[in-house]
Amino acid sequence: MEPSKDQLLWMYAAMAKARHYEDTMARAYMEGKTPKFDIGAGLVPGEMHLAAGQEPCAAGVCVHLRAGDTVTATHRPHHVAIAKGVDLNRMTAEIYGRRDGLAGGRGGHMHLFDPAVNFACSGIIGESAGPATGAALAARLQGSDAVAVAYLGDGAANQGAFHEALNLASLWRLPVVFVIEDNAWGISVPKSRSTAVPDNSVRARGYDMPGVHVADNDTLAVFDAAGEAVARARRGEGPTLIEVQTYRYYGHFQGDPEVYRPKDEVARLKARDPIDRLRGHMLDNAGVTEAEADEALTRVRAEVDAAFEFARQSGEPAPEDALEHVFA
Amino acid sequence: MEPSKDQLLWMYAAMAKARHYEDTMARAYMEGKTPKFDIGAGLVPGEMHLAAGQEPCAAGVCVHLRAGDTVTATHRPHHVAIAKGVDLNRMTAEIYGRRDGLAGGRGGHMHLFDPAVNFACSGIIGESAGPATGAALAARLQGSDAVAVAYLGDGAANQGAFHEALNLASLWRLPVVFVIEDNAWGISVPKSRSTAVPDNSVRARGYDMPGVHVADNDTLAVFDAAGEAVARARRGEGPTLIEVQTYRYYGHFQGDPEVYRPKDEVARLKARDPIDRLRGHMLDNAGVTEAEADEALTRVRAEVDAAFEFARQSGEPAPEDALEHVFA
Amino acid sequence: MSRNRVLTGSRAMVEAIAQEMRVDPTVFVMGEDVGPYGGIFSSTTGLLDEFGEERVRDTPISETAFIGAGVGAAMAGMRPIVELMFVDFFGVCMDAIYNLAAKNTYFSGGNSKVPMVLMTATGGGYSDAGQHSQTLHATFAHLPGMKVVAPSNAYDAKGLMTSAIRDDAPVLYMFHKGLQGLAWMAAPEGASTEVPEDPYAIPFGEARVVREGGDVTIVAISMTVHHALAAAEALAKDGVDAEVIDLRSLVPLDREAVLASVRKTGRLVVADEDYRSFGLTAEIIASVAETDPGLLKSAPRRVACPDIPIPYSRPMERFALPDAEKIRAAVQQTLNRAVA
Amino acid sequence: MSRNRVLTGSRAMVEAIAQEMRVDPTVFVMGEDVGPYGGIFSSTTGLLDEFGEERVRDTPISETAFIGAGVGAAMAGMRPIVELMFVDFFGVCMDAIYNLAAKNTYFSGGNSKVPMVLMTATGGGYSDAGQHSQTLHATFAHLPGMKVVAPSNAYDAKGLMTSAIRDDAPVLYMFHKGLQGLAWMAAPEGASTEVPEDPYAIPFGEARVVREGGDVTIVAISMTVHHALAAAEALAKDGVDAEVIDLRSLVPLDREAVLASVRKTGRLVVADEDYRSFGLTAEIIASVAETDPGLLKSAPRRVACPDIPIPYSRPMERFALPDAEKIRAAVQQTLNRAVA
Ligand SMILES: Cc1ncc(C[n+]2csc(CCOP(=O)(O)OP(=O)(O)O)c2C)c(N)n1
Ligand SMILES: Cc1ncc(C[n+]2csc(CCOP(=O)(O)OP(=O)(O)O)c2C)c(N)n1
Ligand SMILES: [Mg+2]
Ligand SMILES: [Mg+2]
Repeated sequence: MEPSKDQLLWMYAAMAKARHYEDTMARAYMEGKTPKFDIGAGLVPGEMHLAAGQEPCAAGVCVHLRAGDTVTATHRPHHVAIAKGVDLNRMTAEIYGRRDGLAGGRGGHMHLFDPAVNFACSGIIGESAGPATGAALAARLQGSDAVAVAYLGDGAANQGAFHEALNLASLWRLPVVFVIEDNAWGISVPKSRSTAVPDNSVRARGYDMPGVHVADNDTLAVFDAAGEAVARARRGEGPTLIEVQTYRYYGHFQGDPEVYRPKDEVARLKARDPIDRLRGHMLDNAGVTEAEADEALTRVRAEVDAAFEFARQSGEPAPEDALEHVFA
Repeated sequence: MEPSKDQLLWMYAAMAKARHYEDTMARAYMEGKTPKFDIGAGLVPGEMHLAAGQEPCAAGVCVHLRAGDTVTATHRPHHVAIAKGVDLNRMTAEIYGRRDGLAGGRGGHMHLFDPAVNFACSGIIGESAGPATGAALAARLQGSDAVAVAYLGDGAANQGAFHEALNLASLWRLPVVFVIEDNAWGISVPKSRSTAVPDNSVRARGYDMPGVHVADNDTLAVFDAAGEAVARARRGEGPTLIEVQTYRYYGHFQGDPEVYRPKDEVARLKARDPIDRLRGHMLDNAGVTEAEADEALTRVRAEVDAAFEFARQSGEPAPEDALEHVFA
Repeated sequence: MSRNRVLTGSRAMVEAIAQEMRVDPTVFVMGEDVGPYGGIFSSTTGLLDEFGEERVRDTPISETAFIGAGVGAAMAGMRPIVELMFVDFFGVCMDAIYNLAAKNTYFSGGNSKVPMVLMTATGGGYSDAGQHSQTLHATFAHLPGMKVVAPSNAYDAKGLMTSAIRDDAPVLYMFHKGLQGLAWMAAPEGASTEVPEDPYAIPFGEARVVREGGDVTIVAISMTVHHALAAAEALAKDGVDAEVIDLRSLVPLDREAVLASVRKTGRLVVADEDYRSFGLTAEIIASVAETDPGLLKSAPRRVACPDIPIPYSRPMERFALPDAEKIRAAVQQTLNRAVA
Repeated sequence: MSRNRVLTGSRAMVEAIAQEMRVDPTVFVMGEDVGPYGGIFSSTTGLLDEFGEERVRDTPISETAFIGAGVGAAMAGMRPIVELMFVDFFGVCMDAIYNLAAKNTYFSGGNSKVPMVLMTATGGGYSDAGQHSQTLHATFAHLPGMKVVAPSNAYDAKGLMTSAIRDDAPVLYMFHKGLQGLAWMAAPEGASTEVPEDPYAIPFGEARVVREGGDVTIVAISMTVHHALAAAEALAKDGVDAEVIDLRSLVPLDREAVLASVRKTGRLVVADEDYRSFGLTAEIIASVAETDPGLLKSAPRRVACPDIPIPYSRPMERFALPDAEKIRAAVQQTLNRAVA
């Protein structure tokens, strides 16, 4: 499947936006937490898992989705939320723990919910799989052609929840796509020390569903595999498992001492940055001009900057508002 | 792998013993519970899952094991317990809820523990997988060549616990064998409505381990597959997954209305009874005489009858003994 | 048809489900053996015939997946009724219940809802041993974000199920096996009751005074309501007039009803089939004491399962589980021992 | 070396593990990121270097499998120490904990034992939100078959860990992140203490009076011990002399220590970071009331997390979690309100 010029530009913008978001967040997060890292201090509360480097998984899949399709993401959700079209201002305010946040500051970075675009995420490994399967079941029962996408890390592929959901989705031929973002690590544990097979896409056979492996963090290959999977799901032909070999540039969380990974790993990865590669492809092969690409870049960066400004301007929630919204 | 004459006779005896046990238990269980089935009445308390028909899975595997090897079985444990050499008197007393039971009546039919032969079982689907993996890990850490076998039903292969344990066992190359007893049903749900693949042995590939399918409840084929798997485990080469196509003659539990299964299914299965087939093979091909086979039969039946007698003679536990043995 | 039909607990809950399914196409049922079998404890009998396979779905033995899927479906506009066959199995799927179903509404600041009913069988008394006999009321009631109900009779079983289905919050519906009126399991006499045919909803958080009395308050729920009533009958013969309160739900918990009764009687026994420590019995006693320990004319008493796995053999199981005699004895203790 | 070394909570627990590993070859450690990383909350720092990969094992993110494997290994003669990274993750593996580890001894009539330590990080205070900040003391203490401990300081962290490893029963060892003395997370002053170098064991079920006083009893555990002590200091300035009790373990629970103190003071506040309802606070209050409600001169008070998921943003999280000021206010209430 070949992306159109519009699709290429859309993906480029989504990826550049996510990257700028993470880089901005990385700085914002450390404000007030240095020189000696103190997780309880600073402007942005809590833990912080950034996804810089993993943008192809987000953009290459979500380019095929509509607002009515469901996405469930992981503890590392920003790039996917951005590609799915989550309200960026309110998302950022949520991460800042502010009143105007998506949940008024109750959920935070690992709990971003935007029902307008059917986006949710969670801090529990593997927890995305069941709900996406259920959203797909709802679509079937409602007679719609909506699909659902569950994101999981490579580490999550060893959770029971993953296995159970794949079986259920295939058994019921549900319109769901499981996307594993294989960034080679689960915190400090390399994939080779957590997963008995080098490539999780082979596990698809155990559920009688197609399994696709995308190598080298290649946005176009993700586009292709996801396009096929989403189309198959929309046609009512059932689920697909896709594993994307991707990278994470930052530590597992901000403040991660990263004692476990080779010193030069990130530099090596950055030399093959997927956003640069996509830009090169657009300019060389798809008739996109430098000006068009730059325009996209400028636009999304401005959106991100505005979102951070929005968040900073938003007030703190009232303490006792903590008691609201336990029950619908 | 060809079983020796001794091994054949051993398997035949173990299977005949298990069969006589289940048939005796079926009658004993109903004493006092009829004409209108009342689960709370009668001599034998609680639920009752019988395994008549599934004997090849027990004998064909356990013939390769030693007392020091560990077996974890399911909610349908009697045939495996018998093949593993669990003390039959105390096991039966336990099922009768009596003072001389393995646990003095605290555990019952789904909770039979005999540390002398490293046997345990459980009422939770999939719960056998982790502990067997752990017993195998212990063997490795202790430098012994003991192995562990986890039994699971076909329904259990869709539990998260199954998936996680297979991955862990393969990753650490642990000496464990996973045996799925595929009796085509999980209570009332046929395998085709619970499992996305017809044959769970294909799932082994998702963990980089050998997967073996044994068709038609064939004791000799189980012997062969298990012999290979146990030997491989003892050599330190890691786990194996075996799925055995087997049958259950009784309902899921005693009292099961069996509304869900075809009326003639059991009759069809009984026509190919595995004990009869093994006997035929022994007499025809292995030089076993009718007298030898009958002698085995008589012996094991007497052992079973004695065990039931032992159980009936054993006293009820004192009520307040319930408070003992919560902590070791 | 007669308005005085007597239904079993199971028929009452099934009727509520069927009535809601008829009027609301978003309601559907899934779980293990809920289809042709009709639920191991008859919680779905007949639903498959009326509503078909799409809306009454047998699942694989994959509680994490299908409860998680229930949450996803609920957030996508459906009203799933999901069965966890025995509450004892919560251990394989608690994340989907307490971290997902129960918290997503809060995490979304009220913008997403999870209108899911999780129905599950509780209780012992028929020697099903330690992994199939638990009640676990407090295990769920302790954790925020889900409502928890436990009917003691058919009338409540229907009304609480109707409310559960219509509620926008996740509701854990705990039905005691021994109250289902199954052909193959003894049930106390009062478990089957008259049940109106028309749909009706019983609000959560409203306890019911099932027997009025002035001498002592017995707080109970689910099966222990029947033990409490039997105890009250026996006590009446001794000249003791016990008030029996059926809490009906654990979350929300009707502390006011308990307080009103204790204000009258000054004496309190709490009966619960769940484990004794860190459970409902402590919560009720603490709720009274923190209001005013002076309300209590004598030391309150708990009747609950001791802190041991539920034993298999009959004498030991009987020793462990609450019954009328234990409640009666506890009441006698509250009467004999005045506060120093 | 100095016998007056001050250690952090994390170094103290690691020291206990290392000392036991040196003398007992059956002890080994497994869990997520316990190897090169040394435990996300530094519960295993340095162990890999000393004991190597066979005895200090990083696991896949498969809590059901590796805790289940811990049980199997324990039954096969080992003494595994297994880490569940955050207690909040219990939902994916509770079956292996409460139905397997905790019950196998009983199911075997005492013939099998499960000498496994499950260590897990608890608590909030640094905005890790609703799936990473819980304490869940009562979730475990309610269920029979496991011992449950929660140290408040380094001295206890070492002594309780030593006991946990040597115990033949499964022990849930709950360490509060905020008491670990991590470089990157604030800890109260009293969390790091002097710790003897030699191995020592602290028996379970013995609460400690951390501050003597005659006016009111404050019962606390884990992090709330520090809040209680701070509250007691503040109260002292108001002329109120508070006694502070650190329970140290939930199972077994030292009810006697609480009763002895309340007999003296007549007033009771219980502080626990876990959810309010069906929790430790209720259990303690009920234990006193069922002994004799007349011991209480005023209504006892609970200070706990309200029944809401733990919120992310700082003002809301601060609102939810116990602190010294809330305990002080609760104590004042017990002093002002006499029993009617
Ligand atoms: C059930 C559960 N276990 C453990 C954790 C702790 N944890 C958070 S992120 C993480 C690593 C996840 O690895 P992976 O799935 O590969 O995602 P990545 O972080 O690499 O994006 C772990 C172990 C968790 N959140 N939930
Ligand atoms: C986690 C869990 N879920 C559900 C059950 C209820 N249950 C008991 S046996 C059974 C069917 C098991 O099927 P299978 O694994 O094929 O074993 P079989 O009974 O056929 O031997 C079910 C669903 C259980 N015991 N544990
Ligand atoms: Mg990863
Ligand atoms: Mg089966």
